[in-house]
Amino acid sequence: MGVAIDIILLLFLLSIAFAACVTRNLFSAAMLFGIFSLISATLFVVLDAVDVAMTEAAVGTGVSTILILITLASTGYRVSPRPAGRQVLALAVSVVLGATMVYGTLDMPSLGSPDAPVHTHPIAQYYTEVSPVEMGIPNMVTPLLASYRGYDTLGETAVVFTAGIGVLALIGRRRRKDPLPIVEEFREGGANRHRVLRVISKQLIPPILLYACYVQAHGDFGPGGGFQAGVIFASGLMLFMLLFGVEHARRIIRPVVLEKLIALGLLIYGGVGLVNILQGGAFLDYRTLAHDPQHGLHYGILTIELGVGITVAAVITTIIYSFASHLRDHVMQRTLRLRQGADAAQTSPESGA
Amino acid sequence: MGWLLEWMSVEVALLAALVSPLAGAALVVALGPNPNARDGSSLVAGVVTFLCVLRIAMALQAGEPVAMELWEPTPGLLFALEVEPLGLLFALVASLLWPITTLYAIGYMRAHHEEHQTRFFAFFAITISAVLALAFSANLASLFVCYEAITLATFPLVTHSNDRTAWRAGRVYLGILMGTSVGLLLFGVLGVHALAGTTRFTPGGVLAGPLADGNVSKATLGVLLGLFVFGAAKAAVMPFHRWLPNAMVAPTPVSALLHAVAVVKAGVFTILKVVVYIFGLDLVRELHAHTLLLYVAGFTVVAASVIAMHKDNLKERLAYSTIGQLSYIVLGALLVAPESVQGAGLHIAAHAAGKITLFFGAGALLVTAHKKYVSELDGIGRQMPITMACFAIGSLSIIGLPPTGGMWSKLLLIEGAYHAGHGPVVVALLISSLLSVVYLLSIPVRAFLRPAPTAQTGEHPHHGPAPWTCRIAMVLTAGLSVWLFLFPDFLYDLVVRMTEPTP
Amino acid sequence: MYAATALLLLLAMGMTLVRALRGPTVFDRILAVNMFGTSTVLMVSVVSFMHHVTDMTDIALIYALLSFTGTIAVLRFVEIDHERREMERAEQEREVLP
Amino acid sequence: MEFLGYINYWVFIVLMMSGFYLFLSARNLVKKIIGLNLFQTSVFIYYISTGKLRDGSVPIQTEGIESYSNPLPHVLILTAIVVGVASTALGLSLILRIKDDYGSIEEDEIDAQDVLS
Amino acid sequence: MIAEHAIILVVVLPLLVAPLCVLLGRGTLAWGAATLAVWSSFGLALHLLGRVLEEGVLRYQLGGWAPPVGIEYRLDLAGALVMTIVTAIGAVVLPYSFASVRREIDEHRHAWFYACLLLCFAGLLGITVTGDAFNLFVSLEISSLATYVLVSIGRDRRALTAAFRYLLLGTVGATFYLIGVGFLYQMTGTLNMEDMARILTEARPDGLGPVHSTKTVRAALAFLTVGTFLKIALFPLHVWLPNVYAYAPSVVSAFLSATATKVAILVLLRVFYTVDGKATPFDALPIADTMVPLAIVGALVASFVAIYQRDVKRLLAYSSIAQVGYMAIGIGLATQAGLAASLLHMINHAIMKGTLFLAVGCIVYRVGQTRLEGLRGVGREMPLTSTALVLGGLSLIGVPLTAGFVSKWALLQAVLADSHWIVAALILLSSLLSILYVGQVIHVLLLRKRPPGAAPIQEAPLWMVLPTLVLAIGNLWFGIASDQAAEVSRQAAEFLIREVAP
Repeated sequence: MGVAIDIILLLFLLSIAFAACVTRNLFSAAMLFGIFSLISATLFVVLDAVDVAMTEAAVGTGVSTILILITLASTGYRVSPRPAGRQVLALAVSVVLGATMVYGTLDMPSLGSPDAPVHTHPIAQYYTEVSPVEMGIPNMVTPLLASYRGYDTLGETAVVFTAGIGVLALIGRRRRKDPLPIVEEFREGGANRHRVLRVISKQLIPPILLYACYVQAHGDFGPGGGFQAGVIFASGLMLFMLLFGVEHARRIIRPVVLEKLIALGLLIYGGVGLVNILQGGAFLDYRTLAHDPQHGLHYGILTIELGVGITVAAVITTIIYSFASHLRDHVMQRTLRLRQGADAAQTSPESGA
Repeated sequence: MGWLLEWMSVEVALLAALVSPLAGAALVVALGPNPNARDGSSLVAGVVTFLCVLRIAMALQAGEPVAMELWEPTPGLLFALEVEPLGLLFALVASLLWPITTLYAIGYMRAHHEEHQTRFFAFFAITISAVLALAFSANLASLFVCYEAITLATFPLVTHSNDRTAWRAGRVYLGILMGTSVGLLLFGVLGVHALAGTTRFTPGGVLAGPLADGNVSKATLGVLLGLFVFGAAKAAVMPFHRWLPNAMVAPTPVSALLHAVAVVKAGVFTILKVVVYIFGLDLVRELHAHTLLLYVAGFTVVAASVIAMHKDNLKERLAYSTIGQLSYIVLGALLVAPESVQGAGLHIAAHAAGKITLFFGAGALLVTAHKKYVSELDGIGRQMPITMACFAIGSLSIIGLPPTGGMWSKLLLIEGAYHAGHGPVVVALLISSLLSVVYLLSIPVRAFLRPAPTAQTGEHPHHGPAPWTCRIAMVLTAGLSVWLFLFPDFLYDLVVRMTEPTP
Repeated sequence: MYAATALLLLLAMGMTLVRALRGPTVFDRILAVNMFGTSTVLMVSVVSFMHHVTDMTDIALIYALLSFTGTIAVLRFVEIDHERREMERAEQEREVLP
Repeated sequence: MEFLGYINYWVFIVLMMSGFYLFLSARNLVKKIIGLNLFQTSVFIYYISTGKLRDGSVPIQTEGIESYSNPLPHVLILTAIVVGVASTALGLSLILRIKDDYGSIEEDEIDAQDVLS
Repeated sequence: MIAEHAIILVVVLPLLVAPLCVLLGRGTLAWGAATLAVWSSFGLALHLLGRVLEEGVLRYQLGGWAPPVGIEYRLDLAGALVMTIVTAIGAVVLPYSFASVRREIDEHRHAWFYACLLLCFAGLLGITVTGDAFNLFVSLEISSLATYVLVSIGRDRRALTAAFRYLLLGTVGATFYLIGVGFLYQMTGTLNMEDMARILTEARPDGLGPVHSTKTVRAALAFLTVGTFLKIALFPLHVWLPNVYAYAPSVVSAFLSATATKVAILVLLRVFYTVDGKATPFDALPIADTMVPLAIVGALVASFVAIYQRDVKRLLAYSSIAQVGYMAIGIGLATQAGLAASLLHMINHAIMKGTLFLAVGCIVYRVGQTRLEGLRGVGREMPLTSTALVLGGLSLIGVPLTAGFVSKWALLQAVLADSHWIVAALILLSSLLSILYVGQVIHVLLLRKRPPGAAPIQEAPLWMVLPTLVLAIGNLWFGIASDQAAEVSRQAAEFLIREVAP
């Protein structure tokens, strides 16, 4: 059955990918990308990767698609036609790439084969058999993520941190003395015209935030962890932003605070590692944190997951705030320009021609 | 005076010969604000350098090996020094003429009111250090490094006057010398290293082995030889000669020492060294390419003389004469008869002494009488008798007439060409000598015999003689030419030892 | 039983996918995507029961939340784009009129 | 069944090719980013496929289950997804700035402006 | 304790000072913190280099987990060498950045700038020291993402498109790397480089020859190689580089040009030698046959294009492509001499490109632009800067007694040792071209006259000139006393090659 689902999902993916290549409309390309992520997340579930599925859903369908949509809202959906020569070249390069990969697959072990080196190598057994006993944590992904390969996760957090700083540096709003003139209709912003939506959605926000905390804490036992929790937390805030406008959201959690939180999360993570060194262990060797090594591991994993959660939540929120503010400024400037144009046209009809 | 030098060990002398010009340069910069002290230190450095070279000469005469390894940055690029007869000859000439030129330059630069004299003397000294290092290089790699260092160190001297023509000349200078050395010479050096596994100068050459082993064809070796002959563009073999006339925009002492003695001789010296110590005379003789190159050099000899005849600008005429004379030496190297190679070595010294005298004369004329062109020199010998007398002696030396040292080298060259069976070369040499009689001797003849253009314009009727330091320098170099005629034995021994390697 | 459910769900997903691909209006696509999200939630739950791993329901929950938030976001940005087009049209009309 | 054992890989290859094709052929910057994301997501699918064990289960220790899929690729892809979204966010914010400064997000129009300046 | 953990502290210190910079918020404080972090990294790197020379490979188990299970840090001589280059350049660039950044970047972005610089620095160091194929990817992405930000943080709008293009191609390169690692992982089941190398030589479970002869591993190598070529900017995958170096802030251009491509080359060496070493990638794939021609064509084309550039920084960027070509030639020869020459050229190129970009940065500080026409005669009024520029330029050409000569000499020798006469001739030809473009810059800066009426220019501030001069003197120092550097690179090459020998 698993195979059948797998194949049908793959067929879905194929049709979406083709459609995405063919479509001339950027909006539908973005939507298709969202569906693509959703289906691949489902595929991950079928392939037993529940943590990845959660992340891909949160990131692919959630963050990436929404970011693309915000971008499109301020850049427009127009696409100029592609020159044929370039398409042929692109096709040729892609075919060469594909041919290399097909060549590569010829000697691969088949999917799920228990004889594959991936499964016969001792570390595979270590992760599935020794780790739960050693760690006392049922979810094997969590200790692997946070301890065995904890340094990769530190790097990952650093990447997220960089992205947050980068987005701030690129489109973060300048702390200018003279803020943009605000058009009155936009002051409230958000979906203020849709009363029902507002009321209903508002009720959903606290459960989302609460759920984020659950995912953060429950990572040891089920799918979840700092990263997923951070994204969910941020999406809760995003819902708020959508309903009440970005200005309001910025007043709830100030961008400056977010900026410091971004740094704080990474510092917590790295700080744990440095504490380990001071305790006489290797960097990120949590066993030094308590007398009982297993307790130490638990403390360490919880703390760094918290660090990851803080950084990710702060970064994603910052990114979405920045994008939304940028879009808002863009729309507002445009409106102002148009109004001035209209005024000018009314006062002096000759200038319009 | 040997005892005076005995206390210094040879190694120290070798290093001191390289370091003392640099130290002189540093002193010059340090004493820059005080012209007398500055110029004095420059002179002292020159004398010290010469004494060091003398000490090395004594050691070599006594049969001591003089060699040392300095350092090896990467495998194959060994900086090492080793003194052999030819290098010693070149070093002797350069280091002897340096203090003399300095003496001359002091008078010239002051009389000419040149700016940036400190810079001038400093780079001059650096160049000399590089020249000596080149002369003492134990292998092609370090020779190449010194070769490039000379190019760079002389660049500020060529562009000294800092005007448009100077910079244009500087560009040609750097372009040709750098281009050929990086594009051709370096390739040749690397080729030798790849073929022979070493670039060490070895009596008898290092390339005969690979040829015998069949690792390399004669044609390839011929190409390699061509890379060296054209790559060492300081030798100004046509068609890479254009930098030399251009470089004449530099102050005359530069033209005198560097573009008649040190720099250009570095080029021919490289070719000689390569022919003798890398290829080996026997090997070159077997290469067909050497005949071809021989004719290129022969053409250069004649063509340069013809062009020189048509130049009215005195320094340019001398420059073309230099081009021709340099090709004599290249010819001598490529004829590969022992006599011709000896003659080539000797001609390095003889031409140096002669040509520097001529340039001194030209400079003295410029600075005292403000005359640049040959056609303006009628009757000037009466006002500047010493200058013009020295000029005449220098001319004789270049032509190859007694009582000057040039005679011996030319004789050897012609003899070598005859023995090697290259009749046309003999003819070329003779024609060129005849032409040089015309274009060089005509100058003192004009100066002494023709009447002065009696005050038609009234410009500078009585400018008097050249500055005294200039006159001393000229007399010294002219004397050197004569001394080389009278006592050539010392140098002759050296060049003979070059072609007959001591076992 | 689960298998039959899963197959039917896949069928439903396929149908919504066709709508999402063909459009023709933006709102068709948005609706299709939303619908697709709902099917996915069900799909994940079914798979979860097939594997006897109840933890997967967490994922289903997240899909549901994100699907909701995402739909609102999409609509919001479509609205902004719509407003902008209105403005552009107004601008063009004004340019044409005089 | 042997054929089915490879289908994941081959479909992943076709997906990747289409993503890469979209990336190369598109001249709209946003579309390039979408193509790049498709490309990366396909690679993630490949990775997860390698970790799958036939008859294996979700790598969460449960009573009565003996064999689990290999969790290592999951961890790698978690990291890779995060890296992917980070570069997407950066890319999109660059696009916003480009739109502000150039007034266009079509590659050739931007190039034309750069040549003029 | 510090000695024991030096290998991790060297990376983690800058990584953690980066968030600290953001917390500090103010530009000056962030600068101070960054400088301290980079300098201590430099000190640690020197210490590590010394220890690697003495003790051989250094290892560190992150999290206290033994290697194939956990991530291992493993520093060999090649890694230590590149690490020293990166930290040294960082240590020189940071004092310089204080004034330059103030001039070129908006005030409120300073703390972010330093944070990103530190992250880029830490990422690059992480690559040099890691022994885990996937961890290398993570470090690569840290440095790349930080680089995209650094490039686009200035005020030039063209930097935005440059950074965007870099982002696209960089991500493709990293994804290719990821695919390659995935293939290797599938065939070996491990991510540790040494473990991979060991398993690759083992017989396959189905008894069909060793693992490295499988098609999958070959495809993996192809992907790893192409992905890394993108990062190295080897011709024809260099298209992202010129604009990135040309329009980034001066400090960033200097830092990146001196370090980023070097580290990418180290990644290539890791792929060829550390991971696939025993399987000798040069036999399995036509790497030498493609790499050497590509590199030499790249060197020629890039030098040629550089001559026609009218912007100094773009000109230098193209010259970087050419120089990368030289390094690639050395690697493509697959001999010890070639490898040693490449490593040596890596050191020297870092020094000379660093000098040149820093000197250009000094000029930008005073003049505000880099178009050649606008720089006529500027050098005359900035004597110290132009001294550095001339020294760097001579080194770039490969004039004797400068660093550039020594490595070019070593490279030519390695090329000729294999009797590639044509390659040697082409290298010399591209050196000749470099005389033209360097000469052009020097000519415009020093020999042309300032346009009449131009405002007088001062020398750049001391804190910018001093680091520039330090690097410029490095050019001479490594040209004259280069035996140590040459010895280290020779040993590093020997070590890498010895790993290949079974």
